[in-house]
Amino acid sequence: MAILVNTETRLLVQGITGRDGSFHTKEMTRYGTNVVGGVTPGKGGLFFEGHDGQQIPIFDTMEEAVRETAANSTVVYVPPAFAAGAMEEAIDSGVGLVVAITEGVPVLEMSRIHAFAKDRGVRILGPNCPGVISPGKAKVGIIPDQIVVPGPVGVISRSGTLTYEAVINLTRAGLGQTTCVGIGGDPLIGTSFIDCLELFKSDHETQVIVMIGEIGGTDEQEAAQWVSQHLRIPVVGFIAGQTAPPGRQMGHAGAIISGSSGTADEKTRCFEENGIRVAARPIDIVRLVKETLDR
Amino acid sequence: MAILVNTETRLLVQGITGRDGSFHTKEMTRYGTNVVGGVTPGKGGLFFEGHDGQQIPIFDTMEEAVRETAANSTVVYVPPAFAAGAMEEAIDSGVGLVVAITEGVPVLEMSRIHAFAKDRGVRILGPNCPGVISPGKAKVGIIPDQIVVPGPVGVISRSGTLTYEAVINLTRAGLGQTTCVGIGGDPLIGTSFIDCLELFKSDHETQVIVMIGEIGGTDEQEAAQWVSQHLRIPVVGFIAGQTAPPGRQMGHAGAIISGSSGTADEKTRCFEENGIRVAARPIDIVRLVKETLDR
Amino acid sequence: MDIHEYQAKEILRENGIPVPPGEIAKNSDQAVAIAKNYEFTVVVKAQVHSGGRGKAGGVKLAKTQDDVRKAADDILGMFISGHKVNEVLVTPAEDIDTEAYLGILIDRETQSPVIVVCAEGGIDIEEVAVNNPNSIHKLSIDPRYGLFRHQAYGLARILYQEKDLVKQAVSIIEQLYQAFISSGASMVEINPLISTPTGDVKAIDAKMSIDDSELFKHPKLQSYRDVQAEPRAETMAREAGLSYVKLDGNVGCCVNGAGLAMATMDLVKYYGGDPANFLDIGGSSNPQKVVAALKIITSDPNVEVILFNIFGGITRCDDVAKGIVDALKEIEIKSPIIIRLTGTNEAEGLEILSSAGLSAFTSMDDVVEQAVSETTK
Amino acid sequence: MDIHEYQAKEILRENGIPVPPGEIAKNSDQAVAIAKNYEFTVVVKAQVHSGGRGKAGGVKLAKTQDDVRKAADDILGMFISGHKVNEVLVTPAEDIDTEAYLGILIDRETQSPVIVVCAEGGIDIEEVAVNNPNSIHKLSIDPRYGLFRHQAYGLARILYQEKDLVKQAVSIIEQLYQAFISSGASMVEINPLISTPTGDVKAIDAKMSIDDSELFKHPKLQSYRDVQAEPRAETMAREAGLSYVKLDGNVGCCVNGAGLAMATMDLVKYYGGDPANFLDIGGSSNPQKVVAALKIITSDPNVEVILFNIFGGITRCDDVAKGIVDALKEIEIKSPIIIRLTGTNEAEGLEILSSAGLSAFTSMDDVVEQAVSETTK
Repeated sequence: MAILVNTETRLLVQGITGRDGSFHTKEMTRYGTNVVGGVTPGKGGLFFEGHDGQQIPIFDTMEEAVRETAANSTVVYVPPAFAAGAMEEAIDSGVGLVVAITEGVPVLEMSRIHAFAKDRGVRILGPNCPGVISPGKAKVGIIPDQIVVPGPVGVISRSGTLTYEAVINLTRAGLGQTTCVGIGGDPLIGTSFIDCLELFKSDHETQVIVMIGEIGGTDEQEAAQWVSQHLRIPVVGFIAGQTAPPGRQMGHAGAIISGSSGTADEKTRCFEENGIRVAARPIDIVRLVKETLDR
Repeated sequence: MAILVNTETRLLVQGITGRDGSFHTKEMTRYGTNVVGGVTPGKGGLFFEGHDGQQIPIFDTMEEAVRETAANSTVVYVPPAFAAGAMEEAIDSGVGLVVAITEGVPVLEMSRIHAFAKDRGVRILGPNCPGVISPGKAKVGIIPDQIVVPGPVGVISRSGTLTYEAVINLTRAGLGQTTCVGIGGDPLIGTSFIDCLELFKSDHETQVIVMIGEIGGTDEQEAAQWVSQHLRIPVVGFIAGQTAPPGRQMGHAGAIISGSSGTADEKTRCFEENGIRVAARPIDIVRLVKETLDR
Repeated sequence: MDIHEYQAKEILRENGIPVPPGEIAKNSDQAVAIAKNYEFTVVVKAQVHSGGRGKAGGVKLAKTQDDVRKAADDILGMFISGHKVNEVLVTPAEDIDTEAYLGILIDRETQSPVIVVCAEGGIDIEEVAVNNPNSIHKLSIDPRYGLFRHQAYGLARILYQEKDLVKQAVSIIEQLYQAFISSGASMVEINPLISTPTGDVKAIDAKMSIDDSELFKHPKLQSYRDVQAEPRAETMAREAGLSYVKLDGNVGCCVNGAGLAMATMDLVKYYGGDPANFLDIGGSSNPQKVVAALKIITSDPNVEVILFNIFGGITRCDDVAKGIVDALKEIEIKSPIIIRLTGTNEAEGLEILSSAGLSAFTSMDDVVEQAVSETTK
Repeated sequence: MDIHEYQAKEILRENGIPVPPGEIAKNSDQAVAIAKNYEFTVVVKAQVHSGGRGKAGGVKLAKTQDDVRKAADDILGMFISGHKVNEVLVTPAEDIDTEAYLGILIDRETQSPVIVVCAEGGIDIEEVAVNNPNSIHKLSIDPRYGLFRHQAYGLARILYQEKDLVKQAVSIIEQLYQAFISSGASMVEINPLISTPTGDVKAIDAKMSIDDSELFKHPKLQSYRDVQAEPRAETMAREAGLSYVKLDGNVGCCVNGAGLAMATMDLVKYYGGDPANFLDIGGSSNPQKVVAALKIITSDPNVEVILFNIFGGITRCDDVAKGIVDALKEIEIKSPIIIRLTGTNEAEGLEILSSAGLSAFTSMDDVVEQAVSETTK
């Protein structure tokens, strides 16, 4: 099993002919993800060549694409000025999962889009996220697939490369993953830590979860409380940003300490109070996962 | 039993100090309706004198009024320019039923308000309606209570005085009512014929329903189909506007024949095709109701 | 409230929609003067609140100044579906490649604005709806979110294939939605929306109705009301706060409540008569409203009998009775007045009537039957 | 992007909110000239992106022209929380009856704008939040509907009892919400919102931040950026498309990805070092970005060692390696460069480095430990 994406995933790529979209569509098809179509307004009727000469039909609109391909998921690679419109179109099209890679979507637009997605019962992952990979099944987004292998660890993270760092260490130690999810570094994201924890809760193959947080907001704190109340699967944590100064945005739009709230110390303490062991260094995640699995 | 309002109704009056609001609050309290408070911004803390010296507290906001009185219903008498705001406030306040008497609320505003009410699970009756009366239990709105008596007939109508005409004939013939509902003459109303039919369906005291429609729209046609598919209680119908010319608005904002659609002939035919006997004159409603009850 | 083509075009223009230039003339001299500003051919178009202007001869092409003068003389003063033409719009003729239809109205079922597009334009959309319903596409707009860009794009692609035309149509659809919302419209349509051989998309004809309940917010739109084009009785009714629609019969009707007023007309017909009008004096009547109502009813020369059907609720019977008595003092009424008065303050009302030598029925059927019997048929 | 008080006030003014007049001076002559237009007393206020201006001596009352000159001379050029004051706002002093707080920000939990009001204003709202949390009222606004009138009224009544003040506050709350949305703000606050003895409600001080992602829509707001007030390295970083935050340590960090960059800083600390900066070269790096990053890092005189931690994904290791080699040709770098390079095109990257006589680690812990060991501590 796995969460969010698997062999049933029928994926569309919004912005398939763009620089990022075309590169990663090739990568996703190479990994075996079932990319059933792409959307670029004005290029409907053409085909995109995926891995090994696979011909992927391009559509002008999401509506046509979903009608013709019975897609159930989409990934958005379009530039920030058009990403909000692409997400709205995706939500309106009938797919159940919208993975938004784009960084720099205005927060006020995301506020309306998240409300729209909730109205329609559509899940958004991101924006400003690396996507999700279920090793051996499907990859949606930009997570390098060379660093993952199937196994019992679920990974949830707000960042991209830090996740890769954690995952490659797990993989090298022989600890494969059910699914690795990057939930995104923006202040308003569609799928929270708790949402992912709930999904992992019903995934019988996931035996331990790694939760990688960072400064800013209270998503980690709420997740920690949820873990202690609702989850039997053990969780190992890591928080980035111990050395970040307050009031400054650390790259991610959401990574900012406001007043005394959202510090790494607060989050670490909250993890520990709720039974989540916290790694001091990324490399220590491996040891904690191993110890947990050995128990 | 009864629908929409009864002895459990705890009513607020929005615009209680206005000309219409004050007059009808006196009338409603005289009839025994449980008016628990009124709302007029800027007059909070004062009291309104209802029937027989009853002191009704006035509040500045619906939020306070609901908090202090545990009201479950409200009736809106405020002028058209402020009625939309009053309905929004009502929907946001936690009451379950909003009866909107005001005529002349902009249709575009009602479009948003109906969406808001659906989001919050609040029922709006109206706008531009005479309200609802459950004889012997409660009266909310402006229907003259002298013309009703308790009994087995449910009445649903798009108009005001035509309803009174029908009801007084029933009462004179000894045919009392469970509840009489005026759903309103506007094109966009919160509670449709079907909504009322569904409520009557679960009301074990209602043995026959009188449905009084008029030209414009297709609410009557949909109701007729619903009756034949879902309702065992017999229905007697009347349609006003046989002589109305197409394309002209007949008083009610919603009473207009557009193209070939919404004529009285079409509605009458649709009633009859779905087993609803249609009275040629208002007075004939009585005979049809009697025959139905006698069967 | 319906507004004229040139007024609707003004609103479209303000919202950025490409509309050819044009000005209004009230006589042929003005029309010629306006036409001089444009390259010929120009079009002279009757400005009336009615469809079918073309078929009625209210739209003429003019290739010369003489043509313009003749067209204006022909059209001004003519009647189209009972509406007198007081003004013509003079506007350059356009080269047309394709004609489409684009409209927005309020849909009762979805309780939302609905955008309607059809690649066949320039003809009556109601006819298309009958003959080729599948060519008409409707999209309901969620009032909580407004029109999304992808929705405008999807609609534009129904109208056009060519990328540049689609792009223009997307803007026009978004601008028309904006015009609809910001004007408090109940209906707007562009028919035809044309594309030209040079690849421009433009609105060549436009119709718009404003929700009467929105007018208080829009003083400028209020000034768009064409009182001259409106029957005098309807102007009087509106100013008195009454709902009035003139019909062709001889039984003048004065009723409180729209539903009861329609049912009264129907009952006149049932008893073999013919209603002269719909008239609703509204809920909170006062004697002056009744006086105004009687003035309006009696201004119709066809009226042979005046029928009151009053069911007092908010309306008080004594107010109505007082209004009738006052009116009889103010205006000379030759037709018999047949009255039904029941409900709130019925006794007081009957007392007032009888002091003035009048009487009243209490049953609706009785009063209507009596009124019909007073007519010559 | 933070904007200055006077810029925020300009936006409030455009949205109809009452704001006292005021102009900007860059020297004391200008300040005196401006002050002559107002009745004394006036206020001279430092314009810097920092709170606590009052406590730092950046806000002074002036009763005479000499006072103004002295105040401007004192304030211009001073540093407040590390920000140099280049401009002062000269504005009339107001008689104050009450002071309140009114702000809007984006709430992560409800994913909506939240309006915050507090009847205690004029002081640090964070302090109030700690000392008297119950006095702070928050209301989440559903982005689908925007701010309802009754919500504005409910908030206004928390601030004022008197009917006329409530009415003014309702307008100001609605206008502030409008300003927030139409400017693409992430935060706006009026503190204090005052009422005067003559019964007027006014915004006396204002703060506003614009969402960087909205700036492309608002060319006017882009021009509000105060490059002079910004450390030169941050301007360079922004222009090169990099995220950079200067810190106080001596280990210069260059990382791809914000999370990994923070984790790298933390690991420097873990191994006993002190990071000199946060720097994220972003996802789609090209060699030129790496060159720019090295220029920025080396512009900090505290830097003793430069640490690269690159995990190739979208970022390709060969691009980064090429950037490092290019930079070494362009600029003179005295500090040792310690590199970790792994992931996409790792082999190619290592090849480029070794051709230039450089080497790289593959483990994050190794590289950080090595970098820290190169510093003097």
